[in-house]
Amino acid sequence: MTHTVSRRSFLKIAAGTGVAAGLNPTVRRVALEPFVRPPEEELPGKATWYASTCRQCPAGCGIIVRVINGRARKIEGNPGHPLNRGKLCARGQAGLQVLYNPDRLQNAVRQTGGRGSRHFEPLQWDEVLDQLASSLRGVGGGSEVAFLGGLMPTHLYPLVTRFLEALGSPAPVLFDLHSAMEGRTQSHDLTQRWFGSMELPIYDIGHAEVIFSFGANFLETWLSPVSQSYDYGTMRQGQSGGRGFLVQFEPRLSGTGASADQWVPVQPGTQGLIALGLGRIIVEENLGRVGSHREHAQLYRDVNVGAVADASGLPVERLQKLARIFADADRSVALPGGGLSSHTNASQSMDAVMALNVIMRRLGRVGGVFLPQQVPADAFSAPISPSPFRDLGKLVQNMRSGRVGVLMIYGANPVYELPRWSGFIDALTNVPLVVSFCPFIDETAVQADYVLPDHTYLEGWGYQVCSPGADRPVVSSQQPAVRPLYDTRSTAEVLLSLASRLGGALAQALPWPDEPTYLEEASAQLFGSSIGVIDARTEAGFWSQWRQVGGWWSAKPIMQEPELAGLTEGPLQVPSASFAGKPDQFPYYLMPYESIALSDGRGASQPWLQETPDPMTTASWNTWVELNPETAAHLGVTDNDIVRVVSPQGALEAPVVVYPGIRPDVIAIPTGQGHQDYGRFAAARGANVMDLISPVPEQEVSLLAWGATRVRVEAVHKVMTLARLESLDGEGRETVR
Amino acid sequence: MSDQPEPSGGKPTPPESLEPSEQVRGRLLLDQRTDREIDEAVLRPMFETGPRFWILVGILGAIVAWGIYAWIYQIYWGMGVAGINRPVYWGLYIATFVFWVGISHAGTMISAVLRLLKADWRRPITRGAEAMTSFALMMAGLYPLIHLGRVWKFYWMIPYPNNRFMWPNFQSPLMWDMVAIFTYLIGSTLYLYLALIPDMAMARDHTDGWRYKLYRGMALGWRGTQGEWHKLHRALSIFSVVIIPVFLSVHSIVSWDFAVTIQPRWHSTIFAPYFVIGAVYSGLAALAAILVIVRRTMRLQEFLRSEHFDALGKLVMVAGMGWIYFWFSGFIVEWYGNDPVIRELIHEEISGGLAPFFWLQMTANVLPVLFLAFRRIRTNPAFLLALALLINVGMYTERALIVFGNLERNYLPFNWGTYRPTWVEVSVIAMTFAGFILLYTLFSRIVPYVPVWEIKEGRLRYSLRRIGRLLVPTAAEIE
Amino acid sequence: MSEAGRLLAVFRESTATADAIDALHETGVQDDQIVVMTGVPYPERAFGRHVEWLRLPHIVLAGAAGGLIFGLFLAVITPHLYRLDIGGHPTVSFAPAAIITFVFTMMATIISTFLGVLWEMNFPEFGTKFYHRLVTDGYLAVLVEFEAPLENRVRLILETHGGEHIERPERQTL
Amino acid sequence: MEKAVKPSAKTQKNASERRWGMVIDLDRCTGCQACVVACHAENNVPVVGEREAASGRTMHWIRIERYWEGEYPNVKARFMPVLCQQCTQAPCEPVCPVFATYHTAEGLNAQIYNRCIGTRFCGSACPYKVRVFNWFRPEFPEPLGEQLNPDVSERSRGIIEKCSFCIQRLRRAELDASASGNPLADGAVQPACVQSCPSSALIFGDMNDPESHVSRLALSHRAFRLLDFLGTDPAVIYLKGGETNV
Amino acid sequence: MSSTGVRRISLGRAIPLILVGVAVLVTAAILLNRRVAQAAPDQPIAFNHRTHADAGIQCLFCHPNAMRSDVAGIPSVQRCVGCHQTIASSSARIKTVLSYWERSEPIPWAPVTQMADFVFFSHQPHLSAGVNCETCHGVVGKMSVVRPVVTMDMGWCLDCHLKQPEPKVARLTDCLACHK
Repeated sequence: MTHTVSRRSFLKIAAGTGVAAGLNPTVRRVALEPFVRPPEEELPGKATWYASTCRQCPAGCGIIVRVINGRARKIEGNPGHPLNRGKLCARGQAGLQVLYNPDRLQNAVRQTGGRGSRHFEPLQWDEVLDQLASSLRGVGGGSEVAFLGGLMPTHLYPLVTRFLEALGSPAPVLFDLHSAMEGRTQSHDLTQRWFGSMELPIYDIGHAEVIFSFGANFLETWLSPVSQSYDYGTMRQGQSGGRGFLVQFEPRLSGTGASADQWVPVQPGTQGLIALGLGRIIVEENLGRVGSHREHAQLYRDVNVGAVADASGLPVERLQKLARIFADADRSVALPGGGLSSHTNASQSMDAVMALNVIMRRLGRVGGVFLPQQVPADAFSAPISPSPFRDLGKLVQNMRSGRVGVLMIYGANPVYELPRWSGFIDALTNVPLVVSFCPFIDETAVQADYVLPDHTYLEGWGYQVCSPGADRPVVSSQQPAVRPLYDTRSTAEVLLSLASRLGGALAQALPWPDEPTYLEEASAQLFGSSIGVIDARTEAGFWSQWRQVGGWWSAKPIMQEPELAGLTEGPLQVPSASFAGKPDQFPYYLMPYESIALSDGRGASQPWLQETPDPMTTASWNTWVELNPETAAHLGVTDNDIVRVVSPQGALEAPVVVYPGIRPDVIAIPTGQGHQDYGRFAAARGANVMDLISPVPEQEVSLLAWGATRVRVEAVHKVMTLARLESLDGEGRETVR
Repeated sequence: MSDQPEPSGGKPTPPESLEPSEQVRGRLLLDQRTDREIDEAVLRPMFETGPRFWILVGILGAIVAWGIYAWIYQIYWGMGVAGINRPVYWGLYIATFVFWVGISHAGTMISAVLRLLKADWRRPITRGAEAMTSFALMMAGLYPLIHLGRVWKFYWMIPYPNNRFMWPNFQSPLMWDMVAIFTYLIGSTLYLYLALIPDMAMARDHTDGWRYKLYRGMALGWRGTQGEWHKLHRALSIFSVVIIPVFLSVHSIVSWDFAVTIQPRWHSTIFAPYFVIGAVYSGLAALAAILVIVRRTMRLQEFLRSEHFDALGKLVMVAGMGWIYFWFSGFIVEWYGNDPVIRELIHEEISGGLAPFFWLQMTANVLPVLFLAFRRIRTNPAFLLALALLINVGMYTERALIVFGNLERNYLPFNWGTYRPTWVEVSVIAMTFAGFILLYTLFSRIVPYVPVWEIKEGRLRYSLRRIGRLLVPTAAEIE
Repeated sequence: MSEAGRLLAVFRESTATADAIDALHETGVQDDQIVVMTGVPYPERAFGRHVEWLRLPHIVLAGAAGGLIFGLFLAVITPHLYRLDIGGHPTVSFAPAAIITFVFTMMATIISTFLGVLWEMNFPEFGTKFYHRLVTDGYLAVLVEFEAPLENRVRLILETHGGEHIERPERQTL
Repeated sequence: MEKAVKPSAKTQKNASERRWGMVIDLDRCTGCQACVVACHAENNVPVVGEREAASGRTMHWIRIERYWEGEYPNVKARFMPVLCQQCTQAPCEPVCPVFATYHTAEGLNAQIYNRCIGTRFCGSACPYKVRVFNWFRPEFPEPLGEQLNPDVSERSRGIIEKCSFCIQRLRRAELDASASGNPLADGAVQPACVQSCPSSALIFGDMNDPESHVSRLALSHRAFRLLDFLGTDPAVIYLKGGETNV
Repeated sequence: MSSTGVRRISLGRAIPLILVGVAVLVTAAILLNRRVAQAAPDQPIAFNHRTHADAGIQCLFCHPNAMRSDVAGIPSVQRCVGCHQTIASSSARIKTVLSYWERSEPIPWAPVTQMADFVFFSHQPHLSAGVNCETCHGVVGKMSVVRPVVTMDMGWCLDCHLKQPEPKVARLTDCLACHK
């Protein structure tokens, strides 16, 4: 209890701090309007709630943070927020452990003793910025500044682009594993191809009667899981028209598949084909109550159901049944999920799936497909799409050729997330100056010269344009719930002060004195918008409500009906996906999947998420290899036996989880573990599945086909007890209940 | 007879060739020996402690010390250093606790019950039995403390007026447990001591130095006046009546620790008698083993004779039969009822992970009963020792299986578990075994192991009467 | 009886002892002036003496009653002192109360028996007392107390009945 | 605390008559573990680390049990969140020697942490195995200690703990309600798990109020209670999955 | 053994007496161990409550949160400076206070009364129930150095809770009323 007492006495002091510090300007920003109560002196011992935005994934859920005596104690969903409607996922809850993580960087550091030496010496911000400024002055002519971003907040993106433009450098390259695995880029391209818009489509899961999900784990990590889960709940029990029906097409039974009414274990890479087949059947037999399908006939001109059946391993009858299920429903929708993006035929597969929505005339219909309404202000208009993979390749080439003078890395961890063959690490050696903005020492920061730790999102400013949005345009505002714990500085501030240091075009491009001013200006663009929930008489009032309510959104639901732009004529076809590795050497398909707790590895630093059991395997704290019982028996291994998984690219060892819900020819490995750095909870734990991923056959395909690798599995005759919540004891286990 | 070390011990001579008087005198110690000789025969081994004795004491002491270290280690770091987990919240600690309480049951069984029944063969072995009871209970009494998560809060279980206004929950079997065991410990110890007073006086009159001081203190000034004898007798007979219900209740209550829960296979009405009979079984066996060893090490062959082992063996056999009967009647009901969880539990025992323990338990508890049916085996110390130890191994395994074996399965298969004891548990348990032996050894060197006055009383009560060619003993009704 | 005389004789055999005691009675020595010490429990009637009446049973009963009351207090009263509902059980229910009362009754009975008998025997009583070590070796010691003039007759009686080491008893520290 | 209330017979009655209960709609539950982390955050539940977790010593107050049905390819997985069922006839309560666990007037199965002496008897008696034990000192490497909720005490080693229906929230809500004078509205107070559940599979409320959401859902034909045959009379009611709600 | 042997005062007879004695002692000890006040903690500035109280300042002026919050709270530096910018600003102590203010640093006051971590306590209901500060904190206005006057143990809390009107007692004596 002594620990506790000390904590409490500290709080008393902290309480004093809050008030005493109420003078100096930097903190004025932190003397915040509470979420519920009118602005007044914060009561020691009474909780105050601050509205902000979750940054654990790009969805941008609204959160409220419970603050007592200047310390954040709990994160909850913002009940007023139209996206997550008061709900929050596991990762969102764990945000506190990003803020209070014991392994956070406490100030700006320079890596003395060379990259990878892990010798960091603290620096004063001024000297860092000066040094950085001087090296930026050197940029130009032959060399350029490159900016690699991951999950980049929408408020930061414009600053960065302006910054780079002013420096005459190419636009930032956005890559992070999470976006890659949920197929964000492909989804953007998809809407581009079909509806000529860069927005992400909104699938009205909540009101759908039948949902065909092609590799879309929309209850776990895909796009906006919380709002989708909320709608799922409505779809199940909330509808007057009875209970919705969900069919999941994927080689491995995901958590979403577990919630589905039917799981169709498809051959990897054939989901698109199946979609084609279903479409063909629907058109051919003119199923459904949507009138004639004649106009769509040409879409499926050269589709042969029999061939589809052979390729996908689904009998024609099954296909016909499914087609009926889909077509006979009044409100059916097909989701082109992230699973599709893992294969070389991603775009075509997604087209095929979207085509199902088109032929069933589900565009802009309740329980169908929508496009989000634009936020009526250009600051918030253009959604950010992660760059195609080839841009990353180009960046790597530039780095290797020495064109990149300064590389800035924000919100991405390429060293960990990119497969070896991408050559990112060796290319780094040719970059004179590498700067990371990571609040932690992650694998990339270890390869950087400077680490300028950003605030964690509970200490920082910002906003996020939710994309895919809810049933209405949403901008979710982010404000500090607590004063920064350490001497960190937000990347935006860094860019701004760099700009003022360098002066000239840059200073004009980024004129704002500090980040909040920038945001205040941006938000002001929405002031006076007729459709918004906020009605304020003054801009100041708007600004404060913007933070109290947690952002801006329209009072009533507004969504666009997508209009078909192209692709409606001309036959669809899905080439068969190609895989790296010869089937005779590498008999199994490798299926990496995104861990619901650790997502692409960002969660690994948070003990709560580490201890959270995986919903399907109930395993935690490590990496595992999922094998179909048949496969396991064939390999002579069982639960907790360690196996060696070998791909043309590399190998890893991990314990087996015998998993009934996976095709015998597929093995699945979750992402998120296998960090070398990134703090005590993440480092030296499990293995990184990305080490196995092979280069996609066609290099020009604009995606990382993370599911296009074949592997072989060898027993190594070692055993480890994988930490599983579920008990493995007793033969009678399944029968007893 | 003292020149012939083992008068008629291991190898009984066939009755027809037997010279009646000798045989009978021998059994009833009626042979012509002065009381002094008897005194000395009893006292001598107490004084002669060779190096081997001290080596033994040293080893036992070391084990105890290590065990205490392990216990402190556990208190400091938390129960986690033991192998228990969820759902197996109770492990070997509780099992050993039950085992020790079981062992303690032989003492009163022998002294009280047989005293009431006036079974005269009991006389030489009562004290050994009672001492065993007390020491076993002391060891058992440690376990409620050892397995406590916050042992420093133990006093919250003691009913006393306090400023929290809180009293313990007397509906909790653990409270019944605590008071019952405490009662039994007090009872058996006082009982032991009361019967000890005259012999302390005897020892007092034969010794000097620190022993004299000790015995003088413990004799409380006993002179052996008739009034003293009279009162002592009365007190002892009251004791032996009172302590029997206590000794029955104690193990029933221990069994209810388990039976009152709704854990499958624990929630059983037969547990109380099943535990009691098991306790008597293991206790008597333990007593037999101890007697064999003591008889050998302390050269008490002339007091602890084959006929004692014969009688004891019979008792053990009967108890064993009882145990088998109760185990079976419990088992058949559970097996027939075919409740899924119980089915799984039984399957787990008979052919699952616990099978080795289960079969060890069955063989170790059933086989001895068969062997003990033969007088030759009963009366052969070596055999008897082996069987007795086997029985106790069996009974210990049985306790263990009942405690953690059943906890490993429950109604929600998701939460089944397995249990592996750690070095801490093993050390602490070893501590109690070593501690028991240590206490017992020291006791046997300080206190006359054979209750001399009872033997003398026996000699007083008995005379020989000739019936035809036979000399038969006749008991005089002197009380 | 300030000028009282005392003699202690040691006998080998019980019958002789009995005779001697009878003879002493005839000479007018009160029964309570004779103490017989033995290393073996002889019934008092063996020497034709009246059996002492014991308070022990009453003490035991009293103890038992006390234990019963204490047990009842714990099992029936204390739950009401801070009433807490547990698992839908009544505050006081028969079975647990029965167990607690029973155990405490037993505990009290046992303790009171022990204390009672000590009290009856007036134990522990250290210090010096008339005693003879031969008692332990199976002899029967008879300690007689009498008015001084009777001394010779008493001595005679003891001798005639085969008493040995007849002498004025010396106190021994016990 | 109630002393503070402006005397109002109404709140008194409500308080005594209230019976907190939870409904878990298995058809909505997606097994996403949001409730688990929410509970950790709200109740200062310690994290035990890989080694302890591997030996069955995780301390989740609410866990999501996953049961397989059938064989590949017709295999189904069912999720079932299990937390303390707050039994009316709780088997864990009478066995505690020191009254560390008992039943409140509002039907909560209360656990008083610092009264617990760690006999683990309740753990053995609980058929749902929802009681967890502090095997070691909980560790919160600084500044992780800052995340702890001051309304919930930090448990030391050797203590049993379990779901409390977020008693600190209920208490707080009642205090505020009574301070402001108007009674608690249905759904106004929720445990952390219920509050976070993205698919609204968990619903919390007063079972004795026939109008409350929970008591209306409890009437559903899909309703069942876990291990009902044991007669523990839980306050947690499950709604069977895979069926339409009528 | 009527008349022989020496009659000496014997333990046997003493035992009941001893038992009674022990019982008495135990209860006495239990009753006595309550209500032991602790010493005053060292404060960074020798703050004198009496002078402030004599100046007619109410408790709630500096500890206003007691009415609204769980904790009465230690007044902010602002609160001190509010008056002391003008009043007695010359004295050495006040100077130290002001120096904290200039450094905009909190004054590390040592809390005098600490509730144990396992206790849920809120000032607000107690005050609105009409309990006044002195009941628990003693007559602070008469202390120049504040020290805790009662050991706040469970018995002490219950004493008061049990005295409340009948309908409330049940809830006030519920463990969860105070334990968290």
